Amino acid sequence: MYSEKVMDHFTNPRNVGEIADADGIGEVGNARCGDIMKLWIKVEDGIIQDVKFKTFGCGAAIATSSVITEMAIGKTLEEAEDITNQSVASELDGLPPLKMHCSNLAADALRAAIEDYRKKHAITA
Amino acid sequence: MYSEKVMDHFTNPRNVGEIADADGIGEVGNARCGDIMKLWIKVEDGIIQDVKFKTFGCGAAIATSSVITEMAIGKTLEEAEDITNQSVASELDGLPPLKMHCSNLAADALRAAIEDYRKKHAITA
Amino acid sequence: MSDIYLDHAATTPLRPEVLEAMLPYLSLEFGNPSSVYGAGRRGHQALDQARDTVSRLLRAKSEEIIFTSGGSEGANLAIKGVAWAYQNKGKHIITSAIEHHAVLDTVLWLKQKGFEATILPVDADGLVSPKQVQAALRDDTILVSIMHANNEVGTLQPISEIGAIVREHGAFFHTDAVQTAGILDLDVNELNVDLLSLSAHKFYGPKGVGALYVRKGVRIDSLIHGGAQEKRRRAGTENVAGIVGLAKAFELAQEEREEATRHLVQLRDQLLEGLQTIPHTKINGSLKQRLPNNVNVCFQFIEGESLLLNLDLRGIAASSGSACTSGSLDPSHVLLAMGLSHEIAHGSLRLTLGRDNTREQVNYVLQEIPEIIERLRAMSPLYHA
Amino acid sequence: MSDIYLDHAATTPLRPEVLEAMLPYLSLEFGNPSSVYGAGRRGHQALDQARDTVSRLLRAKSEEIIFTSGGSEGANLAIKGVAWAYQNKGKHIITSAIEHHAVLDTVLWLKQKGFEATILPVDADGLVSPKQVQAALRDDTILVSIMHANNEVGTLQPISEIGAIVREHGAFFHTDAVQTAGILDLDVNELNVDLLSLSAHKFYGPKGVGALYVRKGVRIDSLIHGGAQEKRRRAGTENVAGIVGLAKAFELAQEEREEATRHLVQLRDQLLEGLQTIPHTKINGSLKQRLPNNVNVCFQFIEGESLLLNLDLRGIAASSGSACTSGSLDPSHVLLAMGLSHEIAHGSLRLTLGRDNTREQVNYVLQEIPEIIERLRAMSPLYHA
Ligand SMILES: Cc1ncc(COP(=O)(O)O)c(C=O)c1O
Ligand SMILES: Cc1ncc(COP(=O)(O)O)c(C=O)c1O
Repeated sequence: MYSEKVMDHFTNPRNVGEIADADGIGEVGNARCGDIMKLWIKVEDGIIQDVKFKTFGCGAAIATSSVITEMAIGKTLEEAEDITNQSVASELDGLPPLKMHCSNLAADALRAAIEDYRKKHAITA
Repeated sequence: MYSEKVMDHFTNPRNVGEIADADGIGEVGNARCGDIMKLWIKVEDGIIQDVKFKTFGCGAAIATSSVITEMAIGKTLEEAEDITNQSVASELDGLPPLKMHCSNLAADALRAAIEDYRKKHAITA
Repeated sequence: MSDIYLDHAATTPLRPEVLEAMLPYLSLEFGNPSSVYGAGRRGHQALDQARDTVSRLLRAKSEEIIFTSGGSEGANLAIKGVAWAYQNKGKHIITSAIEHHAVLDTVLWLKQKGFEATILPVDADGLVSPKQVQAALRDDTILVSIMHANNEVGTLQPISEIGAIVREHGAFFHTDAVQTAGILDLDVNELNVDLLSLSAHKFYGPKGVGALYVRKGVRIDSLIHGGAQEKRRRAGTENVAGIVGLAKAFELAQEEREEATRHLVQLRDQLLEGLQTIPHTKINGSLKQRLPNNVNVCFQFIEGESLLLNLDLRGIAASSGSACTSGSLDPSHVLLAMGLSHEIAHGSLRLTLGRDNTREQVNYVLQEIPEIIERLRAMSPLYHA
Repeated sequence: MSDIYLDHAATTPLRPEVLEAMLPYLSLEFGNPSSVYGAGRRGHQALDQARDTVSRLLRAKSEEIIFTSGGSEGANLAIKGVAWAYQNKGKHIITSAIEHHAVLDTVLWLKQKGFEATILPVDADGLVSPKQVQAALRDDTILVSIMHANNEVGTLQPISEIGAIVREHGAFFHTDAVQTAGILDLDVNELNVDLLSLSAHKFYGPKGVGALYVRKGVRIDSLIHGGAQEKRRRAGTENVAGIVGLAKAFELAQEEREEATRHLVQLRDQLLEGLQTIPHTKINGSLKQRLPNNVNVCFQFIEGESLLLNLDLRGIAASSGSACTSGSLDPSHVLLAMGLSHEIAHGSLRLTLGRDNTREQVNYVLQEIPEIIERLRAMSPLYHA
């Protein structure tokens, strides 16, 4: 069902946890639907220095959360905002069709975190 | 499907043929339904001396025709008239349910032959 | 001579290679394909692979294949499925008088439920005419169902031509290809069909499994409701071993098709020739538009079942359109639709060849049949030599 | 430790003895049971024998058994069959909110077709109340369908009691016994049922074959129309090997039932006890009215599929009512009907035991699960330790 990459990120998720003094926090999904992703980012000079996540959800939800932390670290905010749910799925060598809709929210969570950062730091794009 | 007795009578039918100077002839069924039995009887002193048959029909039709010739020979006309389709089937150790209705006509053929005999010889029962 | 099986249109033996392909799914690989763990995923992969194979052979897409429990379910799902899904568009269905009961009885059932049906006649050769299909199409016609090859007399219908007419009109077209799958090359695009049903046990696969092709964009109502299997179009835990067997058998049949056809045609023509020398004998069904493996004849003055029993006693397995083998009072509705009288239709014999039949077997059969016919005719009150 | 299979409610491995009984019908004995010749007659005999076995085990008559392609077809045939056959008598059907989709979706489909349905709720234990059935019965109620045991939470419904009420009222009663056949002793008279469906692959038989009991005198419309098989109630060339396998598996299950139950109950109770020591854990379903082999728990703050994947990685095959395993957005309709919140229902785990499971396996599982739960909770934004 899942690609090797998905299973790798699912079994060894990167950057699990919280950032105590995060610059931005994003949360998407809800428990009713079975998926919640929460992302913490650390930003310096417009560049994402660190990302951590916590996820309640299925294998795809956990793997997409994990992989987006790797994708985002080192990117500018603008570059990070260009990451789509589709590109997250591609990075994982694809997701099962059913999962494309319901559990592929990591890019949304990242954008929510960046938005939170911008709000807090009053920088407009 | 068929009992051993049915198969015996089907493979070695007794008394196939016609009786040139028959005392009575009975015919039942029709080709439309796929079964025709024709029975010739020879009667002497109210006793059936000989029976011969020709049958167009399935295995059950042929076997019932054959066995009734054996059942009838040596019987009085009254005894022969008492033979029922049911008793013919029993004599053959039974017939498949479907065949009980459509191909179990030998007793009718025998009665038709006896009736024909009585008509020709103007004897009332 | 050991047993000679000449009833391949009824069913075929499972090929050992097919059984071998099935066995893993009848032992260690027993997982439910809907499950997420390893055993389930492997079952799912086996289904995917089987679906790919079947769709490739039919020149279809894999999501256009629904696995069923056989040809009857396939026809029921196709016809009721389209009827219920499109009842708001129209309620008229067209089929032919010589369809298998899986189609005919389904259409008659829908009639009870408020649908309308036109049952097209066939000519003396057993052929449906595309012109008659054209003439029968109405504004409210939603579905036409015409079989690819008839199971009794082996006639091949002009499916591609009929399909073009039906498509032009904007209705859907189903063909019951149970008798052609594994024998002819089936290309759903060349055939111009929207739905096509087949059954594994007719081409050396297992009994109780079939497939229905449904062209993308054609909606069907489920026949078996429940779980989400087969993209919600056919519920029930999948018969994984059976489906794997179906695909394997279909693939083997396609690979060997050309050689098999040559073999079958040769034996068929040998049979046809030999049987025609028996007096009062009639060959049924078009000699041109015909399955390579079908012979169907009527012997006057005798009844089919007693002929079959005699053949069986001599080790020959065959079939008949006799009423007595069907449990009804009427003989084959196919022979009657072709204009044969009841009397003659009762005496029909169907011999259908397969890959293991040999020239020697056909010789033996051609030697036994005339003897049996003679014996039965001598016993028949209808025959006056 | 090698793989541990704890998903016997989903499907079971085919027993080698069952495969052995099937093999002749997957090789030399391939005849079509409708044929008159030897191979066909032997196929027919095999069917007769299987029918006798199944009817004997259910305390039914052999003509009351219809072989199907599985539990889903059985439920569809039972419910649609009675609905269409008795629609002139009434159009009301009663069922419960925790039925398998094969029942629920069938009833919902009939609603679209003009029937009416009452879907009874269940209590927090997952039980249907006979009183509520009584209250729901109407003059035009033709059918009640309540499952014998629920496939997710393993609750046993008071079938016999409900059956008596339904019979008294003059309606028919179907029970989906897919989860109890082969585990409990089924006596159609004690159960007061008119129709009962079961599926072979749930009791170590093959996939794609089932049986439906229909009490003498109860009419049903066919679901699959066509040939005269199964006394005209289910068309299609019979899956002889599958049917033989079903009967063999059912017979073995019955023979070994008492011993198997003891074994299952012991392991089940060991699991229940062990899992209850994990904090924030809820056992689902009545502990008293329960299948001997079912354990169903919810672990708060985690989602079921990720739990299953982790179990799979450690060689444990299990199942969940998680939405993500069903392809819908909502978790198990059964858990929701029992009053659980969406959040909690997403984290459910079903462990269903079988004959080959051991105490050692259960020990291993009880050692692994807490670790996984802890790991996933540490990753969960909902959990605050
Ligand atoms: C309670 C219940 N009913 C019906 C079914 C359907 O059975 P099958 O998958 O054999 O069609 C199942 C199993 O999937 C079940 O657990
Ligand atoms: C033309 C045709 N259609 C449908 C069927 C039904 O197929 P099955 O017996 O696999 O259900 C058959 C064979 O019995 C057939 O010959």
